[in-house]
Amino acid sequence: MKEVACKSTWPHGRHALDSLMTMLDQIFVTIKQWLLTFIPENLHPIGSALLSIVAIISVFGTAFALTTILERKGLGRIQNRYGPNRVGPCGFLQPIADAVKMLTKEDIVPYAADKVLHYLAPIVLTVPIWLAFAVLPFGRNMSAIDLDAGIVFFFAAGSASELAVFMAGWSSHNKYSLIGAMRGIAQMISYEVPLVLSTIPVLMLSGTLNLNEIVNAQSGFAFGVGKWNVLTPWGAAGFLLFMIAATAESNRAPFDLPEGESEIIAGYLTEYSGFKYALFFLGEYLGLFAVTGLAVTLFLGGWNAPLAFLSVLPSWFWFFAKFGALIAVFIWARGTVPRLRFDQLLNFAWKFLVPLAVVNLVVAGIWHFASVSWPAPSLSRPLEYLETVAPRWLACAGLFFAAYEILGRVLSLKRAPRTYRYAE
Amino acid sequence: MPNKITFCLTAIFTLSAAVAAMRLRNPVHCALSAALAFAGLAVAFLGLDAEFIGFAQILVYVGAISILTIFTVLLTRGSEVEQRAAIFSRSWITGIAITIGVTGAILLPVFSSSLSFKTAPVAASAPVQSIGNELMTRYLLPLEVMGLLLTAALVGAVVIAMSDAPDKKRLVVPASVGRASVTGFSSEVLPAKAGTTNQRELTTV
Amino acid sequence: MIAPIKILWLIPLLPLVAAGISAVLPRTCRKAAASLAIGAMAASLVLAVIAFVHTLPNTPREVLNFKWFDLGTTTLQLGFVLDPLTALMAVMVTFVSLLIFIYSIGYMAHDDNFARFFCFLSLFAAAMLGIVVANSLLLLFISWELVGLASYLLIGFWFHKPSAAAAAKKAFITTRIGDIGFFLGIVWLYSKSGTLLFYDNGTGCLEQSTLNQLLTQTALGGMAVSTAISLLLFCGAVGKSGQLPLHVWLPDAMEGPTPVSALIHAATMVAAGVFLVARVYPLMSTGTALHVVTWVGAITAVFAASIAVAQNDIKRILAYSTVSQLGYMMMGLGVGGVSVGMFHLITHAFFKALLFLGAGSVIHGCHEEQDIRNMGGLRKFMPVTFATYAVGMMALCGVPLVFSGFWSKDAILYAAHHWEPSSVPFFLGVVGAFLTAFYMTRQVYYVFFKPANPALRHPHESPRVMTIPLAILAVFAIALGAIGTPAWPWFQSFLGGETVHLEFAKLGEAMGLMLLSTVVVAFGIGLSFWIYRRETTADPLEVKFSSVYRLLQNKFYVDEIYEATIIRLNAALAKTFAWFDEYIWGGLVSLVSTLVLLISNFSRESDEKLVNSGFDEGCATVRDSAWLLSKIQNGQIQRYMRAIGLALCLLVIALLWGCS
Amino acid sequence: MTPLSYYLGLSGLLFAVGFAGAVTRRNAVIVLLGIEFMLNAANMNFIAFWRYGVSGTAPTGIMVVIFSIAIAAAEAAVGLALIIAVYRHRQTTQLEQIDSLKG
Repeated sequence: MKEVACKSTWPHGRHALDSLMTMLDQIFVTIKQWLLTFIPENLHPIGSALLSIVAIISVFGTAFALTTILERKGLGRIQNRYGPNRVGPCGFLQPIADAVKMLTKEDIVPYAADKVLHYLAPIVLTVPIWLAFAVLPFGRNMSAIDLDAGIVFFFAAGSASELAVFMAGWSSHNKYSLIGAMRGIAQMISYEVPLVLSTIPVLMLSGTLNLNEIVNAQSGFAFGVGKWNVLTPWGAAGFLLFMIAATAESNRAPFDLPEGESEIIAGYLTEYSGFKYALFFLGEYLGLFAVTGLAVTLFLGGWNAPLAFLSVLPSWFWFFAKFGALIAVFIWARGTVPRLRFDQLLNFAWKFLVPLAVVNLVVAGIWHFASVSWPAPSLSRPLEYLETVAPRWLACAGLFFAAYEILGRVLSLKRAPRTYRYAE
Repeated sequence: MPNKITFCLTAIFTLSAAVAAMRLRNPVHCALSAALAFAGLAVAFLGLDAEFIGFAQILVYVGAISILTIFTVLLTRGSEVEQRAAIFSRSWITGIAITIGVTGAILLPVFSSSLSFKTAPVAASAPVQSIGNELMTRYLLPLEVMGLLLTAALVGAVVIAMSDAPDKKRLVVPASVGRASVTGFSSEVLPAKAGTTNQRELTTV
Repeated sequence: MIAPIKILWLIPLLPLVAAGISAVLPRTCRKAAASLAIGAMAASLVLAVIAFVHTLPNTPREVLNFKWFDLGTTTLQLGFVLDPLTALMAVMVTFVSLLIFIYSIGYMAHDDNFARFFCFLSLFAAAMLGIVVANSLLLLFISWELVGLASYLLIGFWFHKPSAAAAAKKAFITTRIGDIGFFLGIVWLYSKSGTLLFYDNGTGCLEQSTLNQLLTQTALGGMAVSTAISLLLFCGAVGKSGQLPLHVWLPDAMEGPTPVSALIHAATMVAAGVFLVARVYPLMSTGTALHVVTWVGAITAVFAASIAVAQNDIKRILAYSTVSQLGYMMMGLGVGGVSVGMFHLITHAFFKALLFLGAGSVIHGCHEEQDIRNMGGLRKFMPVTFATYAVGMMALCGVPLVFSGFWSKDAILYAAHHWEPSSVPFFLGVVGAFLTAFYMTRQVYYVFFKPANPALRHPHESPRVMTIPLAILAVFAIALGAIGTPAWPWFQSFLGGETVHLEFAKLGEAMGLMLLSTVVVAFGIGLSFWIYRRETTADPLEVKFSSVYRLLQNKFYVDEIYEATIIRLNAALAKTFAWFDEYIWGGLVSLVSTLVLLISNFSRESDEKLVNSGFDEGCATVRDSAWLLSKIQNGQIQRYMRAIGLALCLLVIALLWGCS
Repeated sequence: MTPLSYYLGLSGLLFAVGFAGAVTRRNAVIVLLGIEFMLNAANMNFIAFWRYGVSGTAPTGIMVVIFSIAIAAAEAAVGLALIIAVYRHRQTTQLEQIDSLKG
């Protein structure tokens, strides 16, 4: 992964431990530099790109395999059963067995299908998703490309998946596939709006679209706690909105209607099998990973350590720790929350998330102007710092919470609380 | 030289996708090839150092307009393939003739001008920061007008496309697809139901 | 740390926002409305306390002025001021309001319009706080009128009761009469001084340069302009604070819910008039306007106290007592300056709020019974209410040493005793003190001591949410006296901006007067107990002095006099004008309209017969030619497009040809 | 370095393709697509002229294209909504059958 000039913010070592940790922190960058010395100078850009691609594909491919097994085991625990435990130690080689099964299965294409599109759909889904990883900063000086409009690139790369879903559903020439695809597209379009809107406060407050700079804006510590966006009222609200919209964007429970097994068999995947099915599976997980990585970058401080004294650990460790924690949250939610009905799903997006995200924009604006008008004094005077920051905090949080209350009440208007009747 | 090669590849890709979009007989295929053409154009924009526009092009055209087009095709039963018989009609021939005229009218001035063999200045870039600054200062009024226009278009599109019977509560896009299938179901289910009720009536009589 | 003056505007704004939000809440959001109002009030209280603490070490007066809008070359400025007077009032208003809000949860628990009530209460508190923090007569006037509006809404809260609706109207119109004077005063002041800001770095209308300028000019009759303006401003205070002759609305305002009576008509709103006089005191004290204030206050004190002796409605007695006490405050301002009047205002606010809330508790416990003759023996049924009510009663009567009312009333009497121009106000004050003790004892005896009325079914103690505010207020009714004793006049010196010393010698100076007032109070209470000790249904005074009693019971027939003179005159005038409107002006209008109708008829005839036929011919020709043109438009959109393409080709060819 | 004429040629050809589609196809949706191509060709010109123009720093052409893309989005939304509305009334999207405005 490429170094972004040498503007490391690491405090250069006073102790041997510090320099060791610096080395550990930059180990991947160093390895890449070293590898590049083996190829001629004029091929460096291509070589660098190839190395980044190989690294990303191997890391996230492994993460995919690991996540499938962990998800199955986690769901099993939640549902009070064991989950896969036969292949390998504790069943941890299950992904390999799965892969072998998927690759050796017969690839069936329906007679009435639009053959070309049916073939292209899984590719169109999987390939652009890989692109999205290119702009994510995985650690200090570790992002494949340092784009000025990084986040726009990210969303642009993600927008191809809707077309892929449509291609899969329509080309299968199957009623369930088409319904699943239509559901999927409607859901993705609807939730793309809150997803993007909830990121805008971050862009507003850090004044850049560059993901590396967004992470830099979150570096530093106040009272020993990282200055993450999620620790501000607009950031916390935006994070929640983002996570909800991200769940829906990646078609995961409780928003997994496009593939709702109990209703439409498997949605747009109905007519797929074998390797193509595996590709779809991979594409969906990669989408989840990408959006999770973005959440970490935008709200959870990217590769910054949570507490000041923990910043001795390497930056990439922190990125992947947060990443793993968020993935765990997704698995947990999948095992816990029941599926929505479709009209509820769309109402929730348009009547609740979108207005709330707009309110959050206003909140972020107020926060910005408050911090410009009443700048916080230095941290060395904690009481005065609290005195100026607390009112701003309360006002912003209060505004968002009021909007949340009102919108929530409006959304559940004319709905009596659910009553249950039991057999007597 | 590599620049030219990249450009030519992009151009050929874009143009062939565009021709396909205009000539394929199945409208769904047309829309998908159009998406390809739009993506190719975005690559051309990137080649012109217009990073932001390239990504915005993909976001808007591939991510939104193509999808919208496909939805419309499906909602209007447009996915039925056009019959070939009508292609070489009189209007088609006049259309193509006029198109050739228009092409000539555009390309003739382009290639006859001395300006067109100019090469680009070395340093030209529009960082996102400067685009943002311009939008908030010099182009503030257009931006506001654009916001108004988009809002009006949003409301207008919803109002136009809304069903005529507002008492039937249903969603604009996906539910109508769902409804088509539901009516399909009910047409199969209904006769059986009618049969059973008739039987019951007969027995009571 | 943000300076308190910078956040002063938040004090009125928070309740205003709460009112705004609860105005749009649905009626069922009772908890939300109440918690919103109380939360906003509590936040205001915190801010007020911060401001108060800030002013404690005699910090100089701070102002924050800002431009409202430009009108041609004149700039209208509004502003906020932070001085001891503001801080004190703000704390008092927010604190009493908070307690009353809490109390209202219990009192209004069964009302359908609970949310609306809290919306109005918040609006009222916001307006009142606006008066308190204003540094501009204009801002003060705006808030003043908002207070009037809020009180109108709250008095008429149970608008389905005709008497409540009438009382609301009466209150609104009566205070408006005073406000006309107030407004004229503002306009005059603005035209003379060119500013409505109180304090503005030496150029405000209460500062020396402006006052000197006002003093040198004379209005009609040789009166200084400043005196005339002061008197006009005092008109407003008379209306709002229920002074003679505009006191008539205050007793009727008791038709509103009892927390409203406590909040508006005892503790805060009626104090607005007194506060106004205190605020513009520098202007008032330049001329002889204070004499008028003193006399009006003194006469009102005795007048209202004597009416209270013969009333039977528990809240009405308190209402007249309020009028009387307001008279005291005015007298205190007139004879002794800001600190004397304000001290009584503060102490009175607490014990009168206590009495009203106690009365509310009694009414609540007796199932909406308000006539004291129908009560009795409640001492046993409502011990907490009785204890707190007794504290309030003794504070109001001025029972010596322990209770706050004693010290504040004594300060007024002391000042009146030393007033140069006349000694009559002092004697009026003493008579008032005696009457106060008398009627309060009568009321307490009737309500709590007399044998229980068998018609009264199951009187009960009020819920905790109502009794706790009572207890808190009772504590303050006692404790507040300690800060303004002659020996340690902290309060007075705080308002004056001086430091305070403990001097017991001062106590000796006032000793004679204190003894006198103690005797008077003791006499009043004793006499009252002696008269009412017998258990008769009829009032002994009514039997003995029936004509005087009837005169008092009918409030000196003031309402009737107004009815016979002003209102009847008004009605007659209105009738005359209505007649003029209907016959003279109406006749003219219908004459003109008939003429216009005639002309237009003629015009229509000529149009139809002459002009139209010519047009029809022309139109037919145009239509025929248009039919030919319309053939080009065949609705085939792609043909249009082809035409455009062709046109483009032709254009380019023409251009190239032209260039070469 | 690619000369300006390459980009102008691409844009001209794209315009021509879009125009041909808009003039010859019967399906309203595809006509709309053709119009989108024409718009895109114009965008291409703007960007090319900006890139090859005198002032490489002021993002003038980019601004126009940003607004143009926004307008295109609005146009597509309203146009497709109109097609749906027309389809609902006349059960067709064939343009030659939609001619109620003929004189």
